[in-house]
Amino acid sequence: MHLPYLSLITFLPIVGMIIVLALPKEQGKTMKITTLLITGIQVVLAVFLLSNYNYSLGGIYDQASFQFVEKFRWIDIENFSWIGRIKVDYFLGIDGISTPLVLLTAIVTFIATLSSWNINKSLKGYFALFLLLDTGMMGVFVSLDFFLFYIFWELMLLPMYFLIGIWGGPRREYAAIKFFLYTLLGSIFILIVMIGLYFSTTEPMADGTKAFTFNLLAMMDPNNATATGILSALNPANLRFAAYIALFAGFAIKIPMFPFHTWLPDAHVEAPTPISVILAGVLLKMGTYGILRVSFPIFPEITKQLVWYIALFGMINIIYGAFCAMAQRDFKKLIAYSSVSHMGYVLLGMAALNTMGISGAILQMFNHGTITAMLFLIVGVIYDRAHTREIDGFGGLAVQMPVYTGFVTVAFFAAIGLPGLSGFISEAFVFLGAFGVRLIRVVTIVSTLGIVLGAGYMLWTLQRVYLGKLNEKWSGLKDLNFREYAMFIPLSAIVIFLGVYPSAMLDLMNTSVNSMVQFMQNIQVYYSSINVF
Amino acid sequence: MTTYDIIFYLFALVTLLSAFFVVTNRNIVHSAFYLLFTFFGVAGIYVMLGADFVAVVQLIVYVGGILILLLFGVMLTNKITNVDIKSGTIHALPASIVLGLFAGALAAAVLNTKWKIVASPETSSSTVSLGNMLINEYALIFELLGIVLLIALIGAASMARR
Amino acid sequence: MNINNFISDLAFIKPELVISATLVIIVLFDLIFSSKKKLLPYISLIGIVVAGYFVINQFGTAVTTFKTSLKYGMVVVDNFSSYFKIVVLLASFIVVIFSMLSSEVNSNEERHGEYYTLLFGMILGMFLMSSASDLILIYLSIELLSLSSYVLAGFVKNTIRNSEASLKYVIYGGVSSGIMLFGISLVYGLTGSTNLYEINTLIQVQNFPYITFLIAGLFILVGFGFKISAAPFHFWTPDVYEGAPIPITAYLSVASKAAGFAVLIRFIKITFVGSTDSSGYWILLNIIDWKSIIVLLSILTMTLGNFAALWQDNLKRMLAYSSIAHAGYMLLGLAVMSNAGINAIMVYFIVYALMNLGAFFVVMVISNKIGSENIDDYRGLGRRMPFLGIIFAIFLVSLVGLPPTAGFIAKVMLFIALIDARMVAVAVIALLNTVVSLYYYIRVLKNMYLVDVEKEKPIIPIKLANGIVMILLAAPILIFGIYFSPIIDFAKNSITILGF
Amino acid sequence: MTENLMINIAVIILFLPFLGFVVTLLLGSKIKKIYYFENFVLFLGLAGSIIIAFGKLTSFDATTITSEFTWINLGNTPIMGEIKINLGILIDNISTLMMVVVMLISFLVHIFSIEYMRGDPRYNRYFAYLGLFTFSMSGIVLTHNILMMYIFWELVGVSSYLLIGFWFEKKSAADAGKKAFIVNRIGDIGMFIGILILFTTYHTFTFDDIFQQISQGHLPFDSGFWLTITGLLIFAGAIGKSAQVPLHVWLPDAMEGPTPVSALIHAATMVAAGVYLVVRIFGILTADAMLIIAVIGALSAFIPATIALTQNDIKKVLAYSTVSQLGYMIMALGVGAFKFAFFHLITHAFFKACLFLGSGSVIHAMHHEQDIRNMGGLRKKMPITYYTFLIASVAISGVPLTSGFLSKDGILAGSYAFANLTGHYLFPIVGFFVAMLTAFYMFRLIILTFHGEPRDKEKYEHAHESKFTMAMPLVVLSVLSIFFWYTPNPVNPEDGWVLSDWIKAPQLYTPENTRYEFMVPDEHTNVQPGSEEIMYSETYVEAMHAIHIPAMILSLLIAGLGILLAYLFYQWKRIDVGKLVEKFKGLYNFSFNKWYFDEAYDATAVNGTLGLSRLLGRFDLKIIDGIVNGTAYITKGFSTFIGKFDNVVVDGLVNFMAYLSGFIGLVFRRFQTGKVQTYLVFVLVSVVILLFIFKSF
Amino acid sequence: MIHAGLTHFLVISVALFSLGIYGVITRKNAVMVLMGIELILNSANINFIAFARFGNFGLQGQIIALFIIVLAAAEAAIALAIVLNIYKNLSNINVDEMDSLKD
Repeated sequence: MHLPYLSLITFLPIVGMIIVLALPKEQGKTMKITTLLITGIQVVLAVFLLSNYNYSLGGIYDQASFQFVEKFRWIDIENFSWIGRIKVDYFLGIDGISTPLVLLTAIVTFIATLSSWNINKSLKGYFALFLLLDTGMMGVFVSLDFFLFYIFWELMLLPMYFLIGIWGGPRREYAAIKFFLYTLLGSIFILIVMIGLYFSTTEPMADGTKAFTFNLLAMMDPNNATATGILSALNPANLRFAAYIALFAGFAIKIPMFPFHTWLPDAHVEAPTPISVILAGVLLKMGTYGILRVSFPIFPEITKQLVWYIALFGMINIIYGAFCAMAQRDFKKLIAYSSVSHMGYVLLGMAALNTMGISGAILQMFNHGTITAMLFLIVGVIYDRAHTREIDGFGGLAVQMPVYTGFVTVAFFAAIGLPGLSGFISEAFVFLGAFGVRLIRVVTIVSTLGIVLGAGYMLWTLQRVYLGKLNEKWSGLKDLNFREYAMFIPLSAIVIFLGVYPSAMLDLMNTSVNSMVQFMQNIQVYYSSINVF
Repeated sequence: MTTYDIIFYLFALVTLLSAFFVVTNRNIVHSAFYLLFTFFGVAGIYVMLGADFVAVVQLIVYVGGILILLLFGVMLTNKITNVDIKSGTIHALPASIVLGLFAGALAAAVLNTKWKIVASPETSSSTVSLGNMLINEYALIFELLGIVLLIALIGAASMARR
Repeated sequence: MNINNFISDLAFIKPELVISATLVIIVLFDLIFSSKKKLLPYISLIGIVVAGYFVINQFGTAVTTFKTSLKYGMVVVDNFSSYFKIVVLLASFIVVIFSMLSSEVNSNEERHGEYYTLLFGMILGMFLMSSASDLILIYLSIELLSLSSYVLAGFVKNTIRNSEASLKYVIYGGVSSGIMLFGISLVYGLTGSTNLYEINTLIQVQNFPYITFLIAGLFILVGFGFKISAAPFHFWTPDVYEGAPIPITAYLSVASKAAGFAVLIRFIKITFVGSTDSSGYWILLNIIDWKSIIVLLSILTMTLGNFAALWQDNLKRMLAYSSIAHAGYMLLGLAVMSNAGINAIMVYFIVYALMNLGAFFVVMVISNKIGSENIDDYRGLGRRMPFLGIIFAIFLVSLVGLPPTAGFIAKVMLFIALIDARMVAVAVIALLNTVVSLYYYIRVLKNMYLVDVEKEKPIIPIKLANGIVMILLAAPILIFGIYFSPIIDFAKNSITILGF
Repeated sequence: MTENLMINIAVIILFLPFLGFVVTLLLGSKIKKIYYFENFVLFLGLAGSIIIAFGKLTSFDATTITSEFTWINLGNTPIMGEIKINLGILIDNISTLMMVVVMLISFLVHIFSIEYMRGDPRYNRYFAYLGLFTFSMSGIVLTHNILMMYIFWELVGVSSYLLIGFWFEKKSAADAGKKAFIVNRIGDIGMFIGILILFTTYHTFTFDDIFQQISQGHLPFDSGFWLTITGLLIFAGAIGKSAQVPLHVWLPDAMEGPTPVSALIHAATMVAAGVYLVVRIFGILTADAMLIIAVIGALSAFIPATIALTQNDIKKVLAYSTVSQLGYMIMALGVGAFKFAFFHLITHAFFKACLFLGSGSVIHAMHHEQDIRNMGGLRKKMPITYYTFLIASVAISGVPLTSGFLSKDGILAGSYAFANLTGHYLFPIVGFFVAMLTAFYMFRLIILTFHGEPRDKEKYEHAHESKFTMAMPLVVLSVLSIFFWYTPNPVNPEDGWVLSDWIKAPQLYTPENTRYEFMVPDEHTNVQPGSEEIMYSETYVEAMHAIHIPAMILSLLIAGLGILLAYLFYQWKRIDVGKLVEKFKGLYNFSFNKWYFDEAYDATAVNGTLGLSRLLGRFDLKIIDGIVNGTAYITKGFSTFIGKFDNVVVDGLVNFMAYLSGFIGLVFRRFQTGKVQTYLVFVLVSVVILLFIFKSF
Repeated sequence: MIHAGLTHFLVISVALFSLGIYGVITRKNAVMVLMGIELILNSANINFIAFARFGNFGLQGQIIALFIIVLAAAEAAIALAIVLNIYKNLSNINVDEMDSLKD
């Protein structure tokens, strides 16, 4: 029996939160250091998990091949005669799909903590909420019980609302409530489907009886479907299609997928830098992660039917986001829309449903997490100094801040998928995977426009802000300080390392992705055999 | 038409007419007096239904108690010298329309229902049986009414005292 | 039945007897020791605890007593009624503590005797409501509850809004109970009985004229709807809640609603349900389509409550609408017409009692401090009262129904029941309503935290007692949010309704 | 020399410039003289590449040396089967020759830049970028698979972006860098889709594996048509990188970069990468693809040549000339003159680099004056520059005894032979005409710059011959423009070692029915299994032989005519240029304004894109974010209380929902009048309504 | 004319009920509103007694009527106390003017 590493990594921030809350108000510095320590330990734990990770185990649908599993009965109410037995498991585990994201969360949170150093308003509240948010994010990626997953999923909303709403920009109230309402709307759809699935899945108990379950893995196994469950394929009048749409919409809002994306620019623009970093770096991934972890394996037959639409929305995201980004005058809004565009690649890759596509999608999640974190930090650095984000107000900053501009160049080129940096390989994999599927080939070809559009808006921005003649107004700006180095160097290192040696990440997820693809294929055969299509 | 009927229609007429004036007369004091006739009429109807004890209680409680209370209310809330105590009405028209519908539906339903009618022997005075029931089957309610009255007493006193 | 039976039957209503006795003790104590009014709340608390002891002792019995015929009585003692009595007592206990801390109540110290007497009058009414199985007793207990609450709503009698609230309440309540009584009389006319069990047996064997029965049913529903403030019978709620003293508002919103639900559930379950199938679904007798009526009412109620709450600037009023909305959610549990649905309502009530009382308590503490319930005056309060702000946030989040608070569990249980019954569309409407509700709850937090105030004002200290009460209310919300087996278990075991 | 050793050296020389880049970049701000390290590294690179070339050409003449490692291994995947992505190095004659050219020119440019860039605030950074560029270019040359080609392809794009925009303080420079990168990317999309098709079909990126499968008849989507499309898509990458029409617009703008950079990137190496790419995939081009390639090449040869006639910026003239020459090469590939195309690539690299460096020398001397109308008479001041420039110009004009004559003549002959066999006479006509134009504008340039009287006296006074570090590369390059490096026979290159031994035409892998007839071996062809010779039909070989002499004479005449015209116009002034310009004002303007390409692009593509993005941005704000904002406005007209609304309302779909919710809330509020009797009316009405709803069960 | 039967009594009660509600809704004066409520209660009482009489349900109807009379008295007492309180505060008992609590 190993230590409960996953619980540790998930609930460590809660401990930190309690410490922060217990500290007296004046001890701002201590709070910062506490948070930094906690998130630092998280990174160490994540690396530890990574180093003890067994690359040959697949996970996905098979509990035996999940790793660091912690499972025990959390809620168990027996003899609930009319429903049977209500039980919820505390079930954590990671596989190749979640491990990269756990790592990402740890890293991005750590970096965000560093970038929180400039916050000086009600530190106590800030760091307490920050750490709570951390727990929520980590929890989503490690939980394998739908109920638990949902609790963590919702747990993030409130801290996020306050973090945007209290420490944000001028229109923060509006942005915060918009974020909150939008994402809550998304999650209620998830809730409904969750309950529907609960009633459609039974799991054999130790005593031989069968009980309804929230276990995600059990839901994936069609043998566990009940005969009359509302979302059971065996029930001729099932609502699986509608449920899939609802579930997908719930996750799509988080991604955010066109046309549910309008919360994102507002939230990003108003959020303080570290929160933007987390929002873009981690939160957006939850949507796509949810689709991969929940929608796809539980509804493989409907996924198959809707692949074209998923890819289409991916394409719209890529191109629409890029166009919108190009039209922005606000630096941060531009980056926000670039996230919309980049998340489109993830959707496209997932729609491919083959190894390369899904690997590319997961890799793109990770890479986008690091790259976009850098981009928001870049905006943050400039905003800290100049207190404006109007792109046209800048110019020639490269002369004034050469090192900073160096990192900017790395981040920007990574964002437009330059080979040698991490963004390239994930985009390439997405395209290679998606192009291999006949159905979505045309969509893929149109999507490649994103490559050039991305280069367009990124380089245009680079030029307007950093190149050209230095605006005299900014001749007093200082280059990066030590703390900012500490934020940029690790991220750049990851970006470059994964650009050169993507196998580090791909090997990690490969077995899982393969088993997922295999699983989806097998199960589609199963579903077609019971003639539900 | 029997005497029974004549008396019935008489009481019915008194009840309904006076009730009509209660709710329409602009003078509050007049209304209160019309209410007296209504209560009388209702008591008469009780008698016609063989509920003599209830009729008596009706007279004692309603006329002797409630009506007096209401008159007190009228007097206390108006200057006593003011002979012409008027009270207006509001939204009479919408109320009439709604009530027309309401009462119409109610009356139609009530009239079209086949009620359970069993020919029953004329009962003699029911007072004794009522008393028995009060301390047997309905003892609980009887006791509770005591508490209700206590509450009403305390509540009213609490509200009304200076 | 004779008087001896009556005395033996009294053994089954020990809690009610305790309440009545406490009531009398309070009256007498107030008369005799008029200078020691400070002790009244403690007497009340003792009475509540003792009554609670007897209620818990009763757990497990299932009898019908105070028989009016050979088989059935007016009072039913079963786990279901005990459960609601516990909810009522819980709320009463908290409200008594509220009252001790409320400046509104304390401003009328010379009338504390009446205050607590009437409070016990309400408790007694609610106890009988949860146990009543006879229409006459139902009517009587509702009246008992109402009469006490009319006065309490206007307790601070020299303020205009208190008086207005109580006047509106009494007129509205009088008419509603009058209509209900008329309905009862029609039922009596149709069946010749006022006992719910007997009526049920009659419905099973005879055909009754549908329209008349429907009218009677709807008339009776007016009375129940008035008590649980379900739309479209809710109109009194915002006005009275806003006008009444905060402890009373809180009490009305929780306890009186609980009792109303108890009696409504029992009325429908005993009277109109023929049998319960193996998965806990009720098979309605073919007389009135209660299911559709309740679904309609619940959707209307929650939608109205939530949407109207969007515009409220007065916190009490907002919470009034919110309580209407919650009544709508709970009605959904009834609309499912299954044991699971009732279970959900019961879980919901415990949670609702905690969170709603908590929210009102916070509003009261703030109102004591700053003398306002207006949302605009809450600006920056989060920084001035940091502890209170956090606690308030917990209550509000729980009212929205977000994890990890108990409010979420309550909602989940409700939706579990709904979806098991294939009422997906209704569930979606309810969930969309939840999203709407977020807006106005969060608006409070927005004003407390997000809005910048021009000038930082000093921190307002909170009394220790207030702090303890808040923690005691908030802690279970978080604990049950994470580990909710106990409440569900408790509700599950309490669901036995004597009868079919 | 063993294969392993060669591979090792190749890897080392590939990464040496990268090492130089990293070291110079990181230490640039600390150590002033770090650029020497970069130069030293380049010297090693040059030496290494010569060693490899020597070893390859002497010891392993006919074999191809490859070495690969698995970069990404996805193992045996469920749907796609075995997926392994290998990266590796390919050493054949072509790549070794190319390596030498790249390293040599890069080294010379480094040397040249030491003086040219002295005093620049980002001096070390400049060398670092040069190192990055050299690394990327070497990668393109040495790769054995198309994915790695694409990777380095993009890296070349970035390093050129950095170098073109090196003086980013100048807006035009920053613009030019951006333009270069984006225009290149447009081409790259095509290439990328081509790669997608190849990978989807063959599940590998390695050239050799792909070629083998094609030769076994396994075609993309099982059709020759798609093979054509694939070839053309990949060629699209070359269109971008080699600045072919219609994506040539970036190259003239790229002259904003430092002149040595222009010499390195825009003359010799980066733009040659496109041609190199086509050379690499030549074996899978079908006849249709080749025809289109030839057409694009011809257009690219012709249009810029006409533009170059009227340009006054010394570097722009050279830039258009570059495009034109690259068009030549592409056209040559399109008509099947593979060997001459690659040969021209090499010779052109040397003399064009020489020309650019020469112009750099002039510009340096004239204190960054680039307008030839302000020059003149520099011959006396800068003799070394003049003579090297002259030699290079003669070479580019195709005068005998120069390398340019050898390669160009071959191309013209090839196109002529092609025309004879297929009837496409346009290609030789364009070829000869462009040859004349080339000679004309090159001599126009020389005459205006170096001959005559100085037109800007002041600058002329300050002009001086460049220092040794700048002059030496000029000399080296000009010497390399003379024939004897390539062949002992100044009139027939085929006799030389370059064409007869070093450059081997690749095997064709395309199905025979998709080839030109003359590229299908017939019974006369000497078929040798395993031979690398292109298996042309005998007719083609005969045609080539027949055409050789006439073509040579014709090209000689034509070049002479061009030079003569230039002298008539500008040296002896027998023909008044001004009058001619007046007479053909339309044509002149057309040429002077570069056929209005930029304007057309601005008007269509750039503005279209920006406009579309603005439109979408607005769409996002107005429409998506407020589908019902509009509805809300209508609602406003109806209800009096919506004004209250308006304060709360902003935009957005969410906001619309807020609108709607608020509206519903307001409707509900209306019932809450505060009058208890009204409430009772509502209750009664509700009861009646409920009654009517449920009146039948 | 037929013998006065159940329906006759029911008609009276329905009429009385409607008049009572009419009174409650339309009268401004709070005391008048209370009078309306009394009418409603009376109408229910008539129902109970009439049903018991004609349906032969025994004396239960009369008992209920008795209870209701007592409750009516209690309610009237409390309601009047509240009205008096209002009068003390506002010197006015017009129900339609009591609308300070509203949305």
